[in-house]
Amino acid sequence: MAERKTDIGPPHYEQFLPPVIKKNYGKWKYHEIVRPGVLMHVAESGDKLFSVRAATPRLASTKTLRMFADIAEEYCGGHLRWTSRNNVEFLTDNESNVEPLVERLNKEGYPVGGTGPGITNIVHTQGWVHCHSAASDASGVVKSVMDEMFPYYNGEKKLPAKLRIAFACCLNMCGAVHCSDIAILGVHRKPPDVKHDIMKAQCEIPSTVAACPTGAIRPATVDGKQSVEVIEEQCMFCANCFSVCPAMPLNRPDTDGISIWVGGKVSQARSEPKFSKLAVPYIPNEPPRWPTVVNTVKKIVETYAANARPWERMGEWIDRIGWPRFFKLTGLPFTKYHIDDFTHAGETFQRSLHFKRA
Amino acid sequence: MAERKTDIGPPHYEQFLPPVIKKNYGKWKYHEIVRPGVLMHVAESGDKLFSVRAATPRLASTKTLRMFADIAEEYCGGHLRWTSRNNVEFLTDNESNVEPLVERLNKEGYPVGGTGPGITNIVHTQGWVHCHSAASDASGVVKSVMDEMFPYYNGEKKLPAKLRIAFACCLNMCGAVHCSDIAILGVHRKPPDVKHDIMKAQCEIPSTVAACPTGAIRPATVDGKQSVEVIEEQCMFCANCFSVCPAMPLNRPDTDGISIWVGGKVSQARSEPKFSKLAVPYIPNEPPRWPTVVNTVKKIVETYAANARPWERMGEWIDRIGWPRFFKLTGLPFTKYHIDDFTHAGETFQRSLHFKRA
Amino acid sequence: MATKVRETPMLDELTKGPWPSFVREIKKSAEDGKEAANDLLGVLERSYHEKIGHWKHGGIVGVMGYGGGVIGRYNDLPEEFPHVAHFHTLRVNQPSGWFYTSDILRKICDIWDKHGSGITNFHGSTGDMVLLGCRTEALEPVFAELTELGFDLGGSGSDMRTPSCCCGKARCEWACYDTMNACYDITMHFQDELHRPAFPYKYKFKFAGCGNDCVASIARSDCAVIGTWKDDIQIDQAAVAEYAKGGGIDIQKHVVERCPAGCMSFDGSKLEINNDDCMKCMHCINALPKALAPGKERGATILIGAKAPIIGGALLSSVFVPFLEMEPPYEDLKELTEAIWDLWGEHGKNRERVGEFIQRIGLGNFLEQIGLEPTPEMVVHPRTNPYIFFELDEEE
Amino acid sequence: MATKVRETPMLDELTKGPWPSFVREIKKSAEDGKEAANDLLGVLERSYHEKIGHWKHGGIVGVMGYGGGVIGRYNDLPEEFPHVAHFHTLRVNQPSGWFYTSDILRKICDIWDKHGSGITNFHGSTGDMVLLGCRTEALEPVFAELTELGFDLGGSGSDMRTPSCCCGKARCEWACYDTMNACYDITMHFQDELHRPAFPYKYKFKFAGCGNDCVASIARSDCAVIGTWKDDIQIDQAAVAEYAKGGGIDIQKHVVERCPAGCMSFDGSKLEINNDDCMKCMHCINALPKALAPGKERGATILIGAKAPIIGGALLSSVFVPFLEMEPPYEDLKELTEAIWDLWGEHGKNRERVGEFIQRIGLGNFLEQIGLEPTPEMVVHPRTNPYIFFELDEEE
Ligand code: SRM
Ligand code: SRM
Ligand code: SRM
Ligand code: SRM
Ligand code: SF4
Ligand code: SF4
Ligand code: SF4
Ligand code: SF4
Ligand code: SF4
Ligand code: SF4
Ligand code: SF4
Ligand code: SF4
Repeated sequence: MAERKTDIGPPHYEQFLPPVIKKNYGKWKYHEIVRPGVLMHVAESGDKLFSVRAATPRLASTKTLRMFADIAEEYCGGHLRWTSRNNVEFLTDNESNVEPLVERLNKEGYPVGGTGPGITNIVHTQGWVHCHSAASDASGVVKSVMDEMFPYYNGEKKLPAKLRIAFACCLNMCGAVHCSDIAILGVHRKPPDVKHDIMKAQCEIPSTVAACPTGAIRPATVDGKQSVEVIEEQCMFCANCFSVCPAMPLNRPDTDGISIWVGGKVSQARSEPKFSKLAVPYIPNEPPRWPTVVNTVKKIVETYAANARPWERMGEWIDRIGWPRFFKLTGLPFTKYHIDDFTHAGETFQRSLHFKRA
Repeated sequence: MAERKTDIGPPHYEQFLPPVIKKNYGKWKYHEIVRPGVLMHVAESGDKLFSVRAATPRLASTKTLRMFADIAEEYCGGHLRWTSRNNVEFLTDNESNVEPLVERLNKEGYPVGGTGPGITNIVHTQGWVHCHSAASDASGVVKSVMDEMFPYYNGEKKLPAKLRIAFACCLNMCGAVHCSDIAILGVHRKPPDVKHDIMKAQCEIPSTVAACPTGAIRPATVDGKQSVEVIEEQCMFCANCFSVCPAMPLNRPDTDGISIWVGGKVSQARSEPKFSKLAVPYIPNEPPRWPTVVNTVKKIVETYAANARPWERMGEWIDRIGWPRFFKLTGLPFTKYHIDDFTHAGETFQRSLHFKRA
Repeated sequence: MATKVRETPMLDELTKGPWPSFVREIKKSAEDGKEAANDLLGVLERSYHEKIGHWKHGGIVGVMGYGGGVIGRYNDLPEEFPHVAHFHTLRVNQPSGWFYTSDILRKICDIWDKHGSGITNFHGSTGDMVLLGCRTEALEPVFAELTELGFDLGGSGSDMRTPSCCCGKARCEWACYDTMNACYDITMHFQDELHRPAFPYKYKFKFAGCGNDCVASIARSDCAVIGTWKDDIQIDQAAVAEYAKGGGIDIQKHVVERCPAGCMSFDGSKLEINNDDCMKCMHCINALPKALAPGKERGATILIGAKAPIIGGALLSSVFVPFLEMEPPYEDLKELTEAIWDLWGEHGKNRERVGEFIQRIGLGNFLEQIGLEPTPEMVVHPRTNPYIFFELDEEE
Repeated sequence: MATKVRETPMLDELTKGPWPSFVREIKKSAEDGKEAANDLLGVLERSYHEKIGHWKHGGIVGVMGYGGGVIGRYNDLPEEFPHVAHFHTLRVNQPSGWFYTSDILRKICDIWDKHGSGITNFHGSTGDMVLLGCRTEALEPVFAELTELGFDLGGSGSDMRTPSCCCGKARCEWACYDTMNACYDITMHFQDELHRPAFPYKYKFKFAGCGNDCVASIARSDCAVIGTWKDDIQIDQAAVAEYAKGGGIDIQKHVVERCPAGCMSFDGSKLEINNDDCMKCMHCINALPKALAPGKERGATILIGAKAPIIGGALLSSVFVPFLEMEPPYEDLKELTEAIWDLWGEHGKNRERVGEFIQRIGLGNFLEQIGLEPTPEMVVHPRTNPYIFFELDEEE
């Protein structure tokens, strides 16, 4: 096995950088968004780099990747990259290539956009395409929402600031939705259906018991088999037990669905990073186009667009107007589910008179 | 027992109100602080009420109370009240009585002051005068601090805003010091000294065990007696066990002492009510005049006086400049004790880059 | 007058300086012939030398038929200081707003001089008039004479504690409801709960006429009733202009820019407020008392749950009723209170304050059980964690 | 090419509309003759009808000598959809900043077309290039060909996860350190920790060049390295004037008044910043990119502990080192990392993220044990509760 290579790590990035970047590495002076989806970075040397950003569904066939390779070769000396939100960017120092590149990408169905104050690609997860834990599909919801939000992607419509949407199909939150302007999150609503038959063989009982944040699981002997039981009133459907033990599935067609969260951000810009907060506890799964989710997101985005000030992220806007008014303006109902009841719940109670009129 | 009166409640307040108050009850228009310690309230009717506020040590002998009664009679038709911070106020509608009243009170050693932006009386507790739980004396510390702070009481020196000092002699915090601009708090630093002999007779073991916030107490049999033991590493000296069980005293001459907390407030004015935060974890008891406590308070007050803006309470000032600079300006050391490690500790970690230079 | 007042060299240090001295007070009573006061000086001087108190954990003493109002206290050096061997305090329910007359004050002194140490606290931290130090035998006579005079005991133990209030409408132009009346009414209405501990733990009421909260209610009472208003702040623009001319205050800098809601503007003469955004913090009104006043539709916000740190950490009260009209006989407040007491009384653990109880069972559940609708005013923000206890409809 | 692509009426609804369609992507691969892609369409269409997924809890599969990098996945309808009976993903460590060339991209496609489903994720949420769906037998050949090409697997399980970074100095004028280099260096240095799970749980690194945090590091990485500066913001006043004239932005309203520190002032032409108060939030620089730039003494703030909600609730990372120079070979960061791993590795519970571990043992204790001095920058404010675990000196 002398020839088996291991632990070589990723290739060094330098070999993939276009010459204009190698030359001006660390010496960029400023940038402009020359048109929606097109960034121009200007170096101290005066050199210019154009980045043309195009949408992808993240899930890409090799055919598409090969097509991107062709396009990069045609316009960019073979240089392209992906962004942290799964857009693809074509990189060229040749300004005259920008126009045809944009046209080509739009024509191929990977439209250009996603820069500046608007909505860029949705960070998301596997859903029914690959994960065992999913309470909803991921890609289908994302596609449905982005079709509706499209004018905010391609620059047709503007927003007061960047608006980041994220999707995760279960509470594990692989899409790390917890700090998004709008988070769409798959939720289960029934306790695990314990498979006593396979429990002993497939799971460690102590670690299954330990996995439960609320202590809802206890060891039990069922029909003579060593297994566990779930105290249903103590279960809040997090699926952490299922993560460690396949014998505790939570997925259920009729009660799984989607929750919507708003007002998170990660940048340090102006206000501190914020968690997203619950806006809608539950919407049923409505494949293939999830109309209620789409319309709810739309309603929230439009309310924000109409009311926020320039540079004000969703969470900053809500902080300014207050949650009573957010619920009033969006028409979303406030319920007991909105009130935190986990460990630090008390820290979210309004312990002052500092609330504004709805 | 027909004549034994019970449940009659307090006397109705109306019988104690001066005529000018009865007449203008609920119809006051505005007020002015006509001189330090003297409030003038003007009613819609044009009537004026003068309140002359004087210091008391709260602990009052009947002799003093009788003297106050005499003074009230002399200048105020017999009308006086106490404030929520244990000052006494003499109430008159006769402006010409104000001057002599002030003189008289100052002469008797109950100086006039405590209004407006400055330091008023210290809210405090029993200490060695009456309580079994005290880690320090109360009245002695209060007296020592107020002697030093006196110019801020009688108006000689001004502060940017009101500055409330409170003292409590143990973590029960009967002075409710937890929301004070400066809180002085008695602390124990050794675990309870379990009196196994009297345990069984004087305490309920289960409720003693349950009293411990950190679960440091467990039932144990010691020398054949049913008692409890304390896991010392888990004890943070709160004395809650002692509150429910006399067999667990914590008081110790050499290790008891005082901690200092800053930046709390209760009013809604401008910023929300705030808890006080730890400034100095421990200062030994130094009777009779507690010089280190006094000097530390003085240093904090003077730093605040020199740096805060008008209307800015201690906590608002610190919020503006940041804790790194507070520690730098006051020269107080920041230690691991300052970092919370109780239930909601994580909520106090700096989860952003939003900190200012020291 | 006969006994020699003890020598207290250490304590004497505390008779120096401008602030009135508690040592002087105790000495006054000792000089007045109060042996208990004299022994107290002795104990205290000793504590000052030894850096430790000499009081024992309280015993159960009280007056007949009452479960609270007296704190039992014994000294651990009874041979040396026999006159403070018993040294109990009585908590006497103060009049609303701590108003007295010379006459009534003297009568109280008469009682205390006759039976007690001559030492008092005006007042205790909860608000009671505290009569500090007497023997067990003195309790009943003191009580009898006090009730004769029209006074009654306050609370202690796991009962409703003595409510207290700011002076409110008696003197303050900002009182948004009648704090003194509400305090009196609630106290009278709940006499049984005040005198006979039957709760899981103590329950305190405090009444503040406005957000300045001059009785620290939000920090120190299980139920804080804080005055507020619903409509717009009243502005007298002429008086604003007066302030602007006067130069005593920089309206732009010290009022407009300090408004936490950022909802004010000032053009040099006219002050404008966007009242939709106002958070009723009182700052602008505090700063310009002659020009601004709370609105005309007044009432209070009801907040529940404050407490000192023991056991789960200190809490401030939190909003339960964003706006309540506070008119006598305060039926809504009484009903709310009873609903809270019923639930907490049944399910609260021993020594669990209502604020801790609410956190344990969840505010949402608590509201449901006492029949209050959840509203967004009750939270700073909705939950951030996705751990929702969904309750499914039957058919689901 | 021979097989007929399945009919998927429900999924076909998702080929409509302007946004690129993942269904189109799967179909492209199916049309390309990938049986797995075709079966995936079938499974998914069924899920869309039934509203439930058809994937089983993962099994342990992988490549020899590695403990991570592959997520095992089996279908629960293997008879019906045999080509996705096994459907494992490989996580391939992406190049820093996700830069590729056409050439390398095609070679990756060649490998995946040969052995896998032809379906990928560019990229996974952690940053990896994800090759989505292959049989167990394919894993070793894919791995061999990838390493031949110069690629290696990323992390999964309880190991260091694949670090990622923003494009930083490659393109961005605001990068305060070389994110791509740091990401590469750390990845290479900790290859063993990346490939062989030996921690209590996963540990993620993310490198962002400035506070804009374009890789969401503060929310999504156990160790977030966020660029910042120590000295003053660089101002080009001529460019400020240019902006003021241009009228594209109202500097007073949108810059000065939005500064969270309130430390800027603008007189219509000159912009002043009180840098002592500046909180490095980046807003003013974002708003006026031609006029302002981070200072010259650059480095990073190191924050520890972010994670998703399971189990104790989501966390953001918190400040550990307020300012660290980030020069290769990044010795300080490596030492800090090893100290953290040692302590957490020894005392962390199974499936306890480092952020939860720190909360459990206390940040003060944690710092003490890894040898870092506590500083006030690490907290929003000092503790409010008086529950201090005092440690007395011997003599006390
Ligand atoms: C390409 C990318 C980094 C990469 O290495 O991949 C990137 C690139 C830039 N970001 Fe970003 N950001 C990128 C993800 C992010 C993220 C991460 C995320 O969304 O998950 C954030 C944090 C978002 C959040 O707070 O929730 C992010 C928050 C920012 C901000 C702060 C915005 C704010 O006001 O909060 C700026 C500054 C600005 O836009 O004013 C910024 C600014 C920029 C600039 C202008 C930086 C520069 O000078 O080159 C770049 C173009 C911005 C644009 O597209 O409008 N970038 N940027 C990422 C593009 C994602 C995409 O495809 O759309
Ligand atoms: C007499 C008293 C109420 C009573 O019924 O006893 C009272 C009376 C007044 N308070 Fe107060 N406050 C009284 C305790 C309090 C307390 C409670 C406490 O300190 O424990 C507070 C909350 C303090 C805190 O936040 O920690 C309090 C916070 C205020 C404020 C808000 C100050 C701020 O900027 O935060 C104002 C408004 C102001 O001063 O601008 C205020 C204003 C007033 C006014 C001006 C109200 C009025 O128009 O009559 C009164 C005279 C103020 C002065 O002395 O400067 N009063 N005031 C209390 C006097 C205590 C004393 O002897 O010094
Ligand atoms: C007398 C007084 C202090 C004073 O000098 O003013 C006092 C004295 C005692 N308090 Fe208190 N508390 C007094 C107001 C308070 C306050 C302040 C307030 O009411 O605004 C608090 C904080 C607010 C709160 O309720 O949380 C307070 C929080 C406590 C606690 C902690 C309760 C908690 O839930 O955290 C205890 C411990 C207990 O109840 O076992 C306590 C227990 C005690 C005991 C009974 C000690 C004990 O465990 O037996 C003290 C008797 C001392 C003595 O020997 O006289 N005392 N106590 C105050 C009552 C006088 C009055 O009726 O007016
Ligand atoms: C593939 C990916 C989602 C995606 O579509 O992009 C993913 C997929 C899975 N994640 Fe994840 N996680 C992925 C990024 C994340 C992220 C985001 C990030 O890294 O920025 C998070 C949130 C951040 C964090 O680490 O806290 C995340 C938080 C989790 C968790 C919860 C961990 C926690 O401490 O709360 C689990 C549960 C677990 O570890 O048992 C989890 C578990 C899983 C498992 C392995 C499910 C399981 O329990 O076996 C998923 C396999 C799905 C599948 O069938 O392919 N995944 N996971 C992401 C990895 C791709 C890559 O390597 O680039
Ligand atoms: S969020 Fe949940 S369901 Fe979705 S990929 Fe992650 S673990 Fe799987
Ligand atoms: S789903 Fe979560 S809360 Fe419910 S039993 Fe499983 S681990 Fe516990
Ligand atoms: S604070 Fe503690 S020591 Fe002081 S009076 Fe209250 S219970 Fe007693
Ligand atoms: S002092 Fe507090 S922490 Fe220590 S044993 Fe007693 S109750 Fe527990
Ligand atoms: S709380 Fe308000 S109403 Fe009551 S005295 Fe203070 S300022 Fe006046
Ligand atoms: S009361 Fe407070 S929030 Fe309302 S306008 Fe005045 S200063 Fe602003
Ligand atoms: S994080 Fe900062 S340095 Fe990195 S790309 Fe974003 S703006 Fe540029
Ligand atoms: S970086 Fe942020 S805090 Fe600093 S001056 Fe600019 S806007 Fe203000």
